Amino acid sequence: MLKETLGKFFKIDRRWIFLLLAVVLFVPIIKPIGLPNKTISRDTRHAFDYMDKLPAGSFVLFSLDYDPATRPELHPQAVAMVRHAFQKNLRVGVVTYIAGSTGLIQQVFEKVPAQYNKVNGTDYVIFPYMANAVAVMTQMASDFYGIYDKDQDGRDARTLPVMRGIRNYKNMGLIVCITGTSMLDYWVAYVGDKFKVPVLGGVVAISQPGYGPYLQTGQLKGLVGGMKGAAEYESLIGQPGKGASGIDSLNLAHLLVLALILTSNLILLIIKYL
Amino acid sequence: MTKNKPGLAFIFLLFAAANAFSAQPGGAGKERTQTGPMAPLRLAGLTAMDMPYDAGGTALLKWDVRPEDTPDTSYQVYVSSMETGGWIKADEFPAASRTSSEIDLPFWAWNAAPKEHAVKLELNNFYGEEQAAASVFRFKVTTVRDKKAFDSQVVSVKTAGNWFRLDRLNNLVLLLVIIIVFFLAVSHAKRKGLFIRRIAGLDAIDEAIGRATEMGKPIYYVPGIGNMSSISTIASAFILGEVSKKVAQYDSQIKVPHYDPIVMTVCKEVVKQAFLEAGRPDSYREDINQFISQDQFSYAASVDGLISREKPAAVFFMGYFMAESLLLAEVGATSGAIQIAGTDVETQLPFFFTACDYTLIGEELYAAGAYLSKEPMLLSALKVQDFGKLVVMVSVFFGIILVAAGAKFHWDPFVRVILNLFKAY
Amino acid sequence: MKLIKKQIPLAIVFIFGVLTLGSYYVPHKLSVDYIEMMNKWENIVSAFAFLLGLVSLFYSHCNKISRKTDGWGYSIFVFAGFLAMVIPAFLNNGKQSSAAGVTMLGWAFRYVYNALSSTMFAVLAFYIVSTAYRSFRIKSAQAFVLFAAAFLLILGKVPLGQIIWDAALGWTGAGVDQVIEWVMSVPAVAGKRGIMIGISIGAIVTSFKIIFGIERQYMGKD
Amino acid sequence: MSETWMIAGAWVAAGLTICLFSFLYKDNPFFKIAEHLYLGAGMGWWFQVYLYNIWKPKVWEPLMAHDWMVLVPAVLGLSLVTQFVPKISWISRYGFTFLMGYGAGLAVPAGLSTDFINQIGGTIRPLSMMASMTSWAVFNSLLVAFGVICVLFYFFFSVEHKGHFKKVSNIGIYFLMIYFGAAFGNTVMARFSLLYGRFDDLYAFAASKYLYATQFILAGMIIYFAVHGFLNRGKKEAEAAQ
Repeated sequence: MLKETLGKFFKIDRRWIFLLLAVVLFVPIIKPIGLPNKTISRDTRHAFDYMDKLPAGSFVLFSLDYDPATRPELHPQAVAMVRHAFQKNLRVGVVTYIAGSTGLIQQVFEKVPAQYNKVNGTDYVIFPYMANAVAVMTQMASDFYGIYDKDQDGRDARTLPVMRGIRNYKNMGLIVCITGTSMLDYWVAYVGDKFKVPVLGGVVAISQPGYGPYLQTGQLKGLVGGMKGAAEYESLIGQPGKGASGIDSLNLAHLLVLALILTSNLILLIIKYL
Repeated sequence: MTKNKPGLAFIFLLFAAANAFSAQPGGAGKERTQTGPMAPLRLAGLTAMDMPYDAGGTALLKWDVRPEDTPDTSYQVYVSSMETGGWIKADEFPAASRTSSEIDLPFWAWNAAPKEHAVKLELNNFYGEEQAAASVFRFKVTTVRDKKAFDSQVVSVKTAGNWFRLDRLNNLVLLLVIIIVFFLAVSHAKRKGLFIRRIAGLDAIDEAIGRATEMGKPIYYVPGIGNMSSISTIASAFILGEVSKKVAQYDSQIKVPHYDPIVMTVCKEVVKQAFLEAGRPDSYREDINQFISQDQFSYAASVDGLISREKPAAVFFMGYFMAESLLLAEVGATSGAIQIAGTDVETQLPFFFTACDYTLIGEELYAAGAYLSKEPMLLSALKVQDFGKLVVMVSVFFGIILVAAGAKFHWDPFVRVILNLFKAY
Repeated sequence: MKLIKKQIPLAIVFIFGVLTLGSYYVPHKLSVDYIEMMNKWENIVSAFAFLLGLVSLFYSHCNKISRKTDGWGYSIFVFAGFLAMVIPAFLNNGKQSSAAGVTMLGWAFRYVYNALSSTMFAVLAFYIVSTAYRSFRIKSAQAFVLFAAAFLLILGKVPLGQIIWDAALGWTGAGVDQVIEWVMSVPAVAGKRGIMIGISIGAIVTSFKIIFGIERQYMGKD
Repeated sequence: MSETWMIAGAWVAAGLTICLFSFLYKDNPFFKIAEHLYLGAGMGWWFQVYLYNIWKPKVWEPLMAHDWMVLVPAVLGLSLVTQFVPKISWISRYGFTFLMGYGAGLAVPAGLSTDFINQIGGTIRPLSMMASMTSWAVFNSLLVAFGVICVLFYFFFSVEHKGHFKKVSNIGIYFLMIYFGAAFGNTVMARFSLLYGRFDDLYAFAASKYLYATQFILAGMIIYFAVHGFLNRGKKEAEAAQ
């Protein structure tokens, strides 16, 4: 009798599993549970510390190169790091080399600056999309304005208060590249190494392990990886957001998968040996 | 294969010797004594030359390591395109760094002397690409110690594009060896009866087709999203030929949804031919091959729809797949089909492996075509592949022993030779 | 006729194959320029190959509509979808955003194409769970290894899993991320590398067959 | 882009998303509509990408500037289209052979360097640090090398896998299993993140700003399935009664 019921459970209609997963992922979006996330990985901590120690007024160049496909993981990272920069009164410049990310950058700067009373042009600036990243990166080493003479709204970049004293990489405190592509490798290889500018990275969870060597050698000062990294960074700046609710969802969903795998094996055992 | 090793090493050594000879500074670096108010500090052996093995536009500066290279000393390298003045600071580094051994080139193409500074200067960082390749550049090295700077003599060079990447010699030699083996194997291809081991999973093909015939349901053959130049697609077309031959014999139905129009035209021919060979040209229909879409996920959505509506008895996924692998395989599994997959995309293999009944892993897909058709040309190609794998296994085995021994007993040059041999430049 | 139907095409394969192959070993500017030009050409030729697909798609769905086969009504939506992307593209000259903000094309991309493709991609999350439920059953020693590796990776990726690991196996002194790193960088690398090397040899041999005109299935029958 | 367009966008996006997801429950007309729309939209998207990124800037504009070189690839490309006319379809071989030759020529040296020489090098290089390695690190490096050899042997087709050979190739399978399992587990998180992203969008569209797009569409879908299920049950019962 038990075996029969279990046998049925074994071949359970997959749609129940789908429903469970949907619920588990959706609920934390409406109501973040705040599951414990005590561990903060070393690389996120380093990234946070590096930005935290920059003197106020330093110029941070954000290269936000992610498109809607990697948005769930990278957008919360971008929001958290931009927030942190504003908290520390750093000047923020944004560039991008992925056409699809312009809309997402817009979304970041629709809300965040207002919370910190930051003004476009005075405290931050967004530059238009450029193709051919490597060429642009190399060019910026000698003259930033040779490439970016105007900001996204068509204002003369040289006269913007936020750009005061910025001519090339030497005048920048930090470069942050958040991407799901190999753009971060370019920043490290063509800019960080060559012109001795510190580089921080934000990447998707899958590509995170690949950056181990760069971190070891200090070519990357810190790395934020995946939704987990975003959640960690949010908790470091004391502003839980999409990263935190995302990691709640992921926590539960992963647990669900594990529970399912274990149940199916348990049933298998019972049917076989009892 | 082990016998070949000393031979190879010998060739490398020959080249190394020839190169060491040709890499002499020669007339490239003309030294000039500068006449000025400050007598320059002579750097012994300072030469400027064209960086070898490149497209031009990069210069190489060398000078001897000096006893004065203390940690608090640093060098600055200046470049100019003008007859006088116009100096641009190109590089700066501590005096105890940047020796020849830091330049990443193999032993047969580069003499890595630790007693010599070597600095690569990419001139197109400072000048336009055209100018960097065409004009004569002058260089000087400034030694900075205790905030005092001493200029060196000035040297000059015009860079040039080179004609051979000697550093890729190992690659070229390997290429030639494989070509020779390839032609040996192909010219012996007519010899019958080349042995191939049984490939599990292929027997399942018959079983799947048989089942489809019994149930009177169609078979789906999904060739993936590769184009005709991807190997997995070529292999898939061969397997499709064999599968459709059997389908024609059993008088079953087959459907092939396509992503790439070129693959579709090829597959049309393949299926038509198979039906002809099976003696059933009358059963061939033009709509066996069907074009779906050239957009990855809309292809997946549409094939999913087809599979879930028609509930085929068997589904084959053979070819090049990306993220849609699981989208397709899971729907096939739900609709109750026997699924046989094969792909050489290693990131997608885990999903096929878990969701399908049988999976041809990587190379097995290539071998499957040969195994099924027993065509001599395919079989002999498989032999070349086996030869290649043998080379790898033997190289790894002996490489690891030699390197470990070399490192243990500190035969550094020996270790370097082996590591250089197995490095792509 | 045989010359232009067969031999010249085979000569084209051979010449372009050998030139492209050779350019890898020649650093000279000429070779760099050659590769750049070929790259551009290849782009252009494959753009035309896309037309083949487009015509095939239209042909098959026109056929369905004109023959009124089962579900022919849905085929109309194929054309609707096509126009929904192409008309805005014409109107906006292929630009997704302008000084005034998002254009019609940008709108169509964001709310139609992107909504569809990312949803299809996201469906994978459901399937990955049901596949896991079905396939990670320990029926043999090999299946156990598969199960263990997957279980470990799934567990260790999220903070809650790390807490569970610490509670259950913390006494071993090895953190779950260390174990994962070991798995990913030692045994998994061996497995992956083996597959990759095998595949690359296969690719090289097949490429030779193409260059030397032995493999010519793609040319179709005479 | 005005407010109305934003709201319309939210309704369209939420609608299409839910229609595609409905396939998870079962095949239905809404999914079929979304599926066919997607077919068209996908091809439409790529059509305009090719048009504005290749045909216009790389073929049309150079031609207008009298750069006749682009005629070569353009003609090669056009030759492909002869596929549709069986009599002259051999012309398309010129285009195919160019693509194949170039692709094959690129693949060979790249495959040799990245997947062949570098992989061998990567396997043996760690041991060059032998003198300063811990015994654990030495063990790991040897394990990788051993695993690579076993896996390669699994793919060795020239000998029958019997006896000792069988053992070696079996060990190879274990390494493959670990890789498959680990790769599978490693991807789970990325896929969940994607789904989370879709849900997050749906949640955003559920706001009053978007006139509760998600709720209305979801409710409509549920009502459809309920009614459809109810009617079908009615039908089935009627059939059973006969």
